[in-house]
Amino acid sequence: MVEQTNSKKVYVIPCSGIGKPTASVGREAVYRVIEDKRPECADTICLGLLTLGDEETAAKVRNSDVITIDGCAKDCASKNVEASGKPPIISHRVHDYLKEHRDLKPETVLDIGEPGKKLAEVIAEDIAEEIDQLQGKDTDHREGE
Amino acid sequence: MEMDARPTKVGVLSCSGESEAEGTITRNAVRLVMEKYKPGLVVSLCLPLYLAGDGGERDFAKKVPVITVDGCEKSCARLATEKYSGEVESYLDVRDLLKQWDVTDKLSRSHPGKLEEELTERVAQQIVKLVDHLIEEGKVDIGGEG
Amino acid sequence: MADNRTGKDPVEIVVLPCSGLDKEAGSASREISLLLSERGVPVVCPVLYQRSPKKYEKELGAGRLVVIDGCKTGCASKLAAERGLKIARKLTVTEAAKALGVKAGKDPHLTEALREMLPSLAEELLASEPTAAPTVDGAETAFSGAVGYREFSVDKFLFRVPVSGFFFNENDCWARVEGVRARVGVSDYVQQSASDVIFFDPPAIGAEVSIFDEVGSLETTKTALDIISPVSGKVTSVNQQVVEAPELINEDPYERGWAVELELTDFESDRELLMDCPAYFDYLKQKAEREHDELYGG
Amino acid sequence: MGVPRAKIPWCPTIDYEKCDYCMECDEFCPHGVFERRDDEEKKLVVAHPENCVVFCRACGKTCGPDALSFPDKKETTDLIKRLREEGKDGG
Repeated sequence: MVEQTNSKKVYVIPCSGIGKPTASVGREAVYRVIEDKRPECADTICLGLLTLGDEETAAKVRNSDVITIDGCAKDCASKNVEASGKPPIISHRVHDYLKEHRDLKPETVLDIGEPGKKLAEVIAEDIAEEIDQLQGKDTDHREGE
Repeated sequence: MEMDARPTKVGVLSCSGESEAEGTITRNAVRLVMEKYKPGLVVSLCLPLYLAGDGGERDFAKKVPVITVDGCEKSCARLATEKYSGEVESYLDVRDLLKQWDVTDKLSRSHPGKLEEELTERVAQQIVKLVDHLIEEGKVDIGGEG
Repeated sequence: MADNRTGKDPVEIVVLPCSGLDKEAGSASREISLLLSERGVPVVCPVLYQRSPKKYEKELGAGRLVVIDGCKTGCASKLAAERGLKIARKLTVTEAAKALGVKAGKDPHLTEALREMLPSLAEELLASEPTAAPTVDGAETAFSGAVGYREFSVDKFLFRVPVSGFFFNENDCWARVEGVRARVGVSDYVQQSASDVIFFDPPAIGAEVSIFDEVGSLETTKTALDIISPVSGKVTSVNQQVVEAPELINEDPYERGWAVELELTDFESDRELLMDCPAYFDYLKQKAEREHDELYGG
Repeated sequence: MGVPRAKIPWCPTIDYEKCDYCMECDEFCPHGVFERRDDEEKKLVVAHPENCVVFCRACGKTCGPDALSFPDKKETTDLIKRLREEGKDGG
C-alpha cells in the first residue's frame, strides 16, 4: 500500500560551534540522522555557506523543511537559517535535552565521550521521528517495511 | 597590517564544514592548535557567530591578525573574514592540501578514523607554521604571554 | 468572625496569619487578620489549612497571598513555603512593632501600645502593592528601570557591567537594591566562564539569609556553582522564569535573569563589604585578563 | 573587601581520612589553590590559600567523599568587619 508521502528532502542543520561540547553533540546527532537513520530523505548543509548567502544553499533551505539543532542559547543555526529567508520548521537546543537527561553531559569538544554519544542518540531519534511526520510517513508502518 | 599596540593574540577562523569530511578535519585541527600547540596565543573564532553573535567576534577579528582555514574551495572562512572584519593574514584550503598530499581515500565526516586523525594532525602542523610565521614577522607580541 | 462585609470592594488579597498563642505578637497577628476579614479579605486558618489544604484552594488561587508572622520564627511563611505558595506581601509583627519603637510582650496579652497600631498595619497591608513579583511574568513596577552598561572585552569576549544601582561581592554575584528590597543574580563574567546554565535550584521562600550565604545554586554544561548573596535578608520570591528557562541567565544576567528577591535586613553594614559598579568594573577587568583561559573550557 | 587577603583565613581544608585523590577539586579550581605532590604521602595539598576566593566553596561541591571543609561564613564576615574597624581606628 503506497502512501502519499512528501518525498522532498528534509535538511537537518547543526550549529558550527567549536567552543562548546554541546555543539559537538548537535553535530553528532545530525550525522546519525542523515547517515544512519534517514539517509534517503535527510541531508545537511554547511551553515557557514548559508551565512555567506551562497545562492544554491539558500535555495535548498527555502524549498524544503529545515530542522535545526543548536549547541547554546545564541541559536546561531536557527538565526542564520531564518536570516536566509525561511525560519526552520522545528528548532532544537541541546540544552533542552540536557535538562531531561542531567547525567548525559558531553565531555570535551574533541571527544564528547559516552554520555555525549548517548545524548546525541536521543536527539537523533527525536529528529528521525519528526522527519517521518513531516513526510507523512506513519512511523509504525515505516518500521514494518 | 600595522596596529597601534602589537596584538598578543592570533585569531584562527575555521569553516564550519558540517557537510564535508574536510570540514571535520578543519574544525578539529583548529581546536587542536588552540588546545595543544598554541594555548593562550591562538583564539578560535566561529563563523555563524559573526552574524548571530553580540559583535564580540567581529570586533576581535579586527584587532588581531586572522588566519582562516577552509575545508573546500568555497572558502567560507576567508570570504566571511574579508566581508565582516577585514584582511586575512594567511589562509589554508584543506581540500587543496589533501590533493598535494595525494590523499584519495574516501574520508568520513562523522566517524573520523586513524587516517582522518593523522590528516588532522598534519593540517594542525600547517596552521602552527603559519602562526610561527606571524611571530617571526613580529605581527604578534608573545612576549607577555610566554 | 463578623460577616458584615463593608461596602469597600474586596481587595483581591487573601491573608494567612500565624496562630501564635504563646506571645503577644501572635495575638496581634490574629487581631490584624480579623480587621482584614471585616474588610472582606478571606482569612486562611493555618491549623485547618494544615489538615485539609483543599478547603482554601479557591481563596488561595484567587487572591494575592499576604502572610502575617507574629515573630521571626515565621511559622506562617514557612507553612506557605512548604506548600509552594507565592508570598506577595509579608508582615512580621515583632519587626513592625520594633520599627515603631514598641516591644511585643512575652505573654499573649495584647497591650494598648501594640493594639493601637494594628489598624494602621492592616491598612498598610490592604493598600500597598505587593513586595514581591506577584505573578510568573513578574509584571512588577520595582526593578523595571532601564539599566545602562559599561563594556570591556578580553579576546573575543565582551563583558558588561551596569553603570549604577548594583552592588557586587568578589564571587561575582550582584544585588540590585531598591528601597528595602533587593534582587540577586550572577554577573556577565559568571555566565560566560561557567557557560550555559541548564538548572537553577532556588532557595526556599521565607529563608533567612545573611551576607555571603548561598541563595540557590546553578548547574551549567560545564560546572555547578552557588549564588553567594551579597546582602542579608529574607527570601521573598524566586524568579520562576529562570527556574523554567535557566538560559535566561546567559541571555540577560542583570535584568530578566535575576534569580532571587529578598527583603533587606542589614544593608547598611552589608554595603561596607561590597563593591559598587565602578569598583566592580575595575575588579572584573583585572580578573578577566588574569583568568581568561578559563573562558575557553571545552 | 578593604582588608588584605592574607589576613582572611579562608581556604579549603582537606580531610586526608576521606580524600581518595580523585583530583576533581584541583581540576575544577580555576585559581590554582591546590597542588599535586605525586611523590609524597599527601598527593594533594592546599598550596595557595591566598588564591582562594573568599566565601567560595564550589570545589567542595565537586568532592564525592565530602573531604573538603571551610571556615564558618558568619565568623569570617565578623572577622572582616572587625579588621576593617581596626584598620580605620589604627590609622
